[in-house]
Amino acid sequence: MNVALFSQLTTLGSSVVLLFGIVLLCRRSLHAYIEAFRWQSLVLTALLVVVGQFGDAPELYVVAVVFFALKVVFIPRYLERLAKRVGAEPESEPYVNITSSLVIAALLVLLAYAVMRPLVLASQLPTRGGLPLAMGLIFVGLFIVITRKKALTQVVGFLVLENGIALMAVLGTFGIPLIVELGVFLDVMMGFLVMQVFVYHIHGTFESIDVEQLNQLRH
Amino acid sequence: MNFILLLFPSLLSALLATLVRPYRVIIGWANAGLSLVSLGAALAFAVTILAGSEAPTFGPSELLRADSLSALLMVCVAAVATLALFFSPGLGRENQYDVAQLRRYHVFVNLFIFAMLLAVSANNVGIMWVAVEATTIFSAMVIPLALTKASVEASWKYILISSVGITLAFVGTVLAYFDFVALSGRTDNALNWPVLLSAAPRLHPEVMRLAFVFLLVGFGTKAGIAPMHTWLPDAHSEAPSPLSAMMSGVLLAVALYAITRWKVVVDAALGPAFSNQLLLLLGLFSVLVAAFSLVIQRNYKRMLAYSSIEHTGLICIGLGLGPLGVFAAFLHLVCHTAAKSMLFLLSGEVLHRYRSTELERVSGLLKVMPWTGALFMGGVLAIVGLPPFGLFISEFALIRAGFATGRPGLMAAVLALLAVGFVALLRHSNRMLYGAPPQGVTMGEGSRWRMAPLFVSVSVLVVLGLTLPAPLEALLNQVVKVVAK
Amino acid sequence: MFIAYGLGALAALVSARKSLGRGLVALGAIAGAGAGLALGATVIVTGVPFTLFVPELLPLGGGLALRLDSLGAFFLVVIGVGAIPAALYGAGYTAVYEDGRASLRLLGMMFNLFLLTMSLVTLADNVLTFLLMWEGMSLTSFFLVMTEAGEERTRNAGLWYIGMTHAGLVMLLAAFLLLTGGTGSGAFADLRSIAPSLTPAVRDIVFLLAFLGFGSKAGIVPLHVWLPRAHPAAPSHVSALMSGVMIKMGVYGLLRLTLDLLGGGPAWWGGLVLAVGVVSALLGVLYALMEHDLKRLLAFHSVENIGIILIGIGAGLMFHRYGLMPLAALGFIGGLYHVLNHATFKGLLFLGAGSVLHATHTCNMEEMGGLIKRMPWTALFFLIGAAAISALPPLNGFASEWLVFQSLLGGVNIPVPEVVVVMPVAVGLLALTSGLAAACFVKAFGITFLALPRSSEAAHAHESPFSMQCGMGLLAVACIGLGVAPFAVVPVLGGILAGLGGLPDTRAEFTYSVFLQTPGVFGQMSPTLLALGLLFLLGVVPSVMWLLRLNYRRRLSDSWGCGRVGQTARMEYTATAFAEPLKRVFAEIYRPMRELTVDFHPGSKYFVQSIEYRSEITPWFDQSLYRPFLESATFVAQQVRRLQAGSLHLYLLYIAVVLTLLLVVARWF
Amino acid sequence: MEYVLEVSQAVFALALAPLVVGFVRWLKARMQNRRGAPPWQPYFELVKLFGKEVVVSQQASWLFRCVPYIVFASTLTVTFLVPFFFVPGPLDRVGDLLAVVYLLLLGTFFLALAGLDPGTAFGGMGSSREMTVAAIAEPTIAVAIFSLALGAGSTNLGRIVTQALGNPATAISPGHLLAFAALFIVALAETGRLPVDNPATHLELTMIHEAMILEYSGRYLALIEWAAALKFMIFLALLANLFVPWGVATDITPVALAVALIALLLKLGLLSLLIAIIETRVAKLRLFRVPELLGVSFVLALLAVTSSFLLR
Repeated sequence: MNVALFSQLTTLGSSVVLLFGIVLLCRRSLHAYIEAFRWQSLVLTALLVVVGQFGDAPELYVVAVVFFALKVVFIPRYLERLAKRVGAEPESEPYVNITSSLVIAALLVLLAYAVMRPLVLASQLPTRGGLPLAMGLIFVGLFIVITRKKALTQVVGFLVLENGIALMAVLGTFGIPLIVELGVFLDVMMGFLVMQVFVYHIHGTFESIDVEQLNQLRH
Repeated sequence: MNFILLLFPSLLSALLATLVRPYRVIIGWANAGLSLVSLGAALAFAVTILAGSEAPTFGPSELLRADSLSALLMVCVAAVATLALFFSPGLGRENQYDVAQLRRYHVFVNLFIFAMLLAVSANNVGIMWVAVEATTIFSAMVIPLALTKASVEASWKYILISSVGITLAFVGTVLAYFDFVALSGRTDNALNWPVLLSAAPRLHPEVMRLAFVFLLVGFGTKAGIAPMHTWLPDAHSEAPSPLSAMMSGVLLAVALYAITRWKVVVDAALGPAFSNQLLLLLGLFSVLVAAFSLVIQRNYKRMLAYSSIEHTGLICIGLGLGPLGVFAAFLHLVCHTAAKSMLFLLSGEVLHRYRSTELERVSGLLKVMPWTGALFMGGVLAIVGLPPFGLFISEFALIRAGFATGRPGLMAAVLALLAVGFVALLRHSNRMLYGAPPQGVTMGEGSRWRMAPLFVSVSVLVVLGLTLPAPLEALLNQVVKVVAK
Repeated sequence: MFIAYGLGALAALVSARKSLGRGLVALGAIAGAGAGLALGATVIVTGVPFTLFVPELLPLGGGLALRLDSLGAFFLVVIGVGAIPAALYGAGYTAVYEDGRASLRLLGMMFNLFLLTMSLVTLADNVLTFLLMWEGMSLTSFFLVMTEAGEERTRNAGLWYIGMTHAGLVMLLAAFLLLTGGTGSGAFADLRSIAPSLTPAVRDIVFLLAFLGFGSKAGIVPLHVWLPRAHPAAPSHVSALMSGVMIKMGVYGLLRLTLDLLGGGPAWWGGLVLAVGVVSALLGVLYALMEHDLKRLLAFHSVENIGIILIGIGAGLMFHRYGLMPLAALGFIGGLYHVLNHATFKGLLFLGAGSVLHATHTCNMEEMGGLIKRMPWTALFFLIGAAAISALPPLNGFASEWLVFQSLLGGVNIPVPEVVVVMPVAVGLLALTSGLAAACFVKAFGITFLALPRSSEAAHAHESPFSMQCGMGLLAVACIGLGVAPFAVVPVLGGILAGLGGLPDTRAEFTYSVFLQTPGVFGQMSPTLLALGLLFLLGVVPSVMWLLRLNYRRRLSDSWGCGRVGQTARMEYTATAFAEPLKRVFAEIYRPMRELTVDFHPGSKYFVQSIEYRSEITPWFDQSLYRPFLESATFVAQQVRRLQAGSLHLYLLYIAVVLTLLLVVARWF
Repeated sequence: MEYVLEVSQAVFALALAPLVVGFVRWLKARMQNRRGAPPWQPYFELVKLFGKEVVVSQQASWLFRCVPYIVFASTLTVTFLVPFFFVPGPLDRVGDLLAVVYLLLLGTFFLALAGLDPGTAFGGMGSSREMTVAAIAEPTIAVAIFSLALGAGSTNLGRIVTQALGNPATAISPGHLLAFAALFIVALAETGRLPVDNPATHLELTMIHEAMILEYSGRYLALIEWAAALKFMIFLALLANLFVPWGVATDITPVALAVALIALLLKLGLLSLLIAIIETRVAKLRLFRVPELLGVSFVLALLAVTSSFLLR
């Protein structure tokens, strides 16, 4: 089996995944967010399959299936419905405007590279090239959650963050033990459900999903 | 078997609450009764540990494991859960919730308890993470029982901040696992704590450093370590009092438990210096933030929440002070659990009577509800560290550990900050307890016997303040053996 | 002792009938105090320490270790002396709370627990036991202060008190833990053995912390701010105990730690104690002079007397440093003797003030007057107390101040001149203090008890019940007894000090002779004979006059008012007016705020329509020491509050920032 | 024998006291070119007062009636402790200078109370002023004599005198001179003399001592006046014997005693002359200037004791 090709593929795939994360940054409409997220998840699924194939980790197929069902099919569709329900008003100007967001994202990726240096050195895996990108994606997801003002966009940012972790897990360790993985999926789903419940609540009580107005509790 | 007895009851009660609709009072009582079972199981674990037997494990690839540390936490969690369930709304006494809300409350509170118990009994650190994450989800469902702007805001902040934080903790887990795999291939029980621990000395130090940072920040968010504590006052002030009692009393403890677990592994990898430094730093910062946030405070539930942050900081400092400190820290944890859960339950009574969480709306508590007032006063005296309550002893031990490990400067700072918090807390509670009750507040105790369970907490505190029962001491010593070799 | 106190506390809780409960409380307290007295006395006489060790309790501190050596025994005796009359008095006094203003149960229970913990402080033999009892004492007394918590003033006072005392505890904790020097054991015996091996710097820090910590309890200037707040707020028999006995625990702690555990130190320790003592004494009496609230006045006098005690102890420490052991013993004896005396007369005065308050429902002297006719016994007892605290022979205040003076004069024997200079200044200021104290108590007694009543309450005052009179009477007798028979006390005190910090047995110096004398017979005096002489002459003069058949007719008439008849209370001198000259003399220290508003007749400025004069004195350390501190704390608090600004994004940003910072640290440092 | 002497000293002082007062008055009168009353006039006044009935304010309490005896007794007690013409008396050990100072304070204390007792404005005024003066004056006495005590190595007056007799050189040490000045000023203040108080005034607003005893009459007044005279006598004796002890008898021989007696009378006479001169020369100070004067004397005393601390 061709290791070089394997590492090529994984690096390519992870950079594409990160790319979608950054694409997210420069979009406004909620719809675009969800689309980008769906595509990202799709690529990630593919990556799972690849790794499962090359790195002879059969249980990754199972993971891939669940992942696909959850993050490519279920969650995006649900998000769309949610967006319709609460009225998908476009993301108002975020705390950091798009151009500087991109700059910051770049810096974050650099930081990720710097931070992940020892891991890359420590491992002999063919997939190690993608690890910094995964960390970068985690940082970007965090950045989105921090800077975006709509509850829904924050949810998306959070999901991107989780994708980043999934990416790191699959690249670094060819997937964590299956039972843990399943538990994680359970959490992700429940967490997502709870969050969308609260998006309803916010919309119900504040007549908007703008998080800025959640500033009554102080000190 | 014992594990089933520990975990199953809460699941069962959640199931009951789900199936029986609309909510009936009997369910509440059944849940409370069932929680006693898991308390018994937890105590049984403590006994087996003290008997000196090997830490029992359970499930495929030793999914669950109960060593001394777990046993200690199990007992705390189960005890507080029982107490909280006995004080839950919907146990006959009049309350402001409708049946649907009560049903939701009982479903998710029990799931919450289950998640906490699972977190402390999980052997696999991945499962531990999953459980901790689950606690966020379940508790977040209970906070806005009555949909108000404040409660929605609080719970949204809570769920988002905690989820983000916990996710970071997962990054840390993955990093550690990555290093383990890079070292000794992929095994199914790789994430089991003992396995990790045995492999730890050969792990890459620099990787473990990164991992620990992620884990500390992540679980620290859950534990309410400043500056990741921001969700805590909001959530505690808005949640139903039994829930705040559990969150402040044991949820923070569970998060600290997770940190401790990882600390042991990391220390095995790169020596205790690194983690101790970080813990001392963040702990001191937490104490500082909490102490000064107490000075100007208008809301008594937030006041209690900040004091929880203060004590979390103290426990972190203790964890960072070597064996003596660890002993003190866990003693402190036990005492704080007892005191704070009691205080939050009482604050629920106060809120129910005064219909306000504002400090200046509450006065003359000792006149209005003599027993509640007296207990509240006892609790406050306990958490500010006055004798004859346990926290006086544990704080003394903690400070002594600091001096013994040659950190007088740090300890001086801690003492000064504690004094600030002391005066602030007493000032506020003075205003609550004494003075003339406001108009329109019905005088007289509600039902006196409901307070009975709380006298258990008080007596525990007093006993711990005057002596240290041999079993507890033995357990704590074993914990020290586990945590700081 | 413990059982008695415990039963007393229990009785307070369960007592069905209130009067019965009060009786039981007093009984428990008296029994306990009596037992303590007996225990202390036996230890002092036999010299065999009483020890009790309970390893089960407080295992973390090395068990509950109790050991009563002669020093502790002395203070235990002081507690007994103060407690028995106070409890007796309290039995009657607490009747006023039967109207439900305060919970008699809490009061009674805390009263007994307070006495118990305070007694245990003198017995504690390891750090944790000591601190536990110390804090227990503070807490129970806090509840006693908060008895009348209905009033804002009281709550404020309670908060000041607990705040100050807790700050003190923090320092003590630090001091003791520094002293343990890393080793876990907190047993006093171990500390004794460790202390010499510590570096001088550590020893100095320990001493300073301990001095501040114990000083905050003893009420040294400027840590005394809680006294004038807490004492008026507390019930009178409690203030009698707190002021007469509890603040002495600070002195006990200071002696225990400095002399016993640390075994003395460099000269500046003594010098510092001496200087602080002098300042406290002078400022205490000066502010007392300006007080017109009887109990606040007495509280300030406690500051003064603590100062006098510290002068003696400070001198003792200095002599100790220079190896002048007999003189050192003299200084300490003076201090300890004054401890005992102050316990008696200050207790007596507070009880008297309590009776006045009980009768007139006010502590404001400007509304009193003429009480000597309505409550003769209280007046007599108060007069004795006033004379004693003014150090008038042959009462006990004189005996102890004489010893302190003598020890200061012994300062000439110190070889180092620049150290010696301290002594004469101390002598002068101490003399000044006692003079001012006399003036102050002429005011206190004269305005309160003499002349015409200034208010209807005072006019209809009534003598206090028998139990209260008994309480005062006991203390009055004690004042006289301790005054005329110092020759019986001084050698005992010498025996108590023998062996502490290498002090020799001074029984040779201080013998049981009628004449008090100082080492090297620097001064000699016999209060006994003085008292006899005074009595003799008091008898002789009238009898001679009677023998000479002098005219002994007496006519009652109105006081002379420049020919104006019909005297009213408006014509009397007020307390303010009485203190005015001294206020002018010491205006530099008081810096009084005066404002005189005169509005004239619109027609001509020779016709004054109204004159309004206000004058206030706010102690300088209140605004120059405490206010800035509190303000800065509040300022920091406001800054910290900004953290919780309410914005979710900000909160998430915190997490990100901390994460990045720690990552950078972990990666590159 | 000593005891007899001791008692005779006291009786002598008691008997002589009014004469000294009268003598000063007489000297003053002469200096002011008046004939003035004969020196023994005070005796007549005492006799007259003892003969009169007493008028007691009906606002006064029992304290008012006890005070004269207390004052007289305490002052008389002091006379037993002060060396007049013979040292060291056997009663010397009973009380040292602190005892003396505080016994005098005892008298002042009760006199001030008595001033407040009738509830008149004058009485209160007098007491307030008297206590103000005493509060600063008494410590000055103590401190001033301490400086001598340090030199003599004892605080007992008799012993001080003996020591001074032993080595007369000490009498002119700076400490002694300062102390003498201080004690002299205080003596003027304590005994109600000009420039502090005017014993001859009858304008209440300027009175200190007189205002305080305004309510007294008959035998009470007599006792108080006599006690005041005795106090004056005591201060003169202290000034005379502590600073210039020459002539004081140390052994019991008729010659020595005679010499001592004459020396004492001489010294008293000189001091009276000095006081008379001062009283005719200076005017009375404003009340609030008085503390400044006393402050000066206090500082002088402080300097005195400091110097003798250091120069010892």
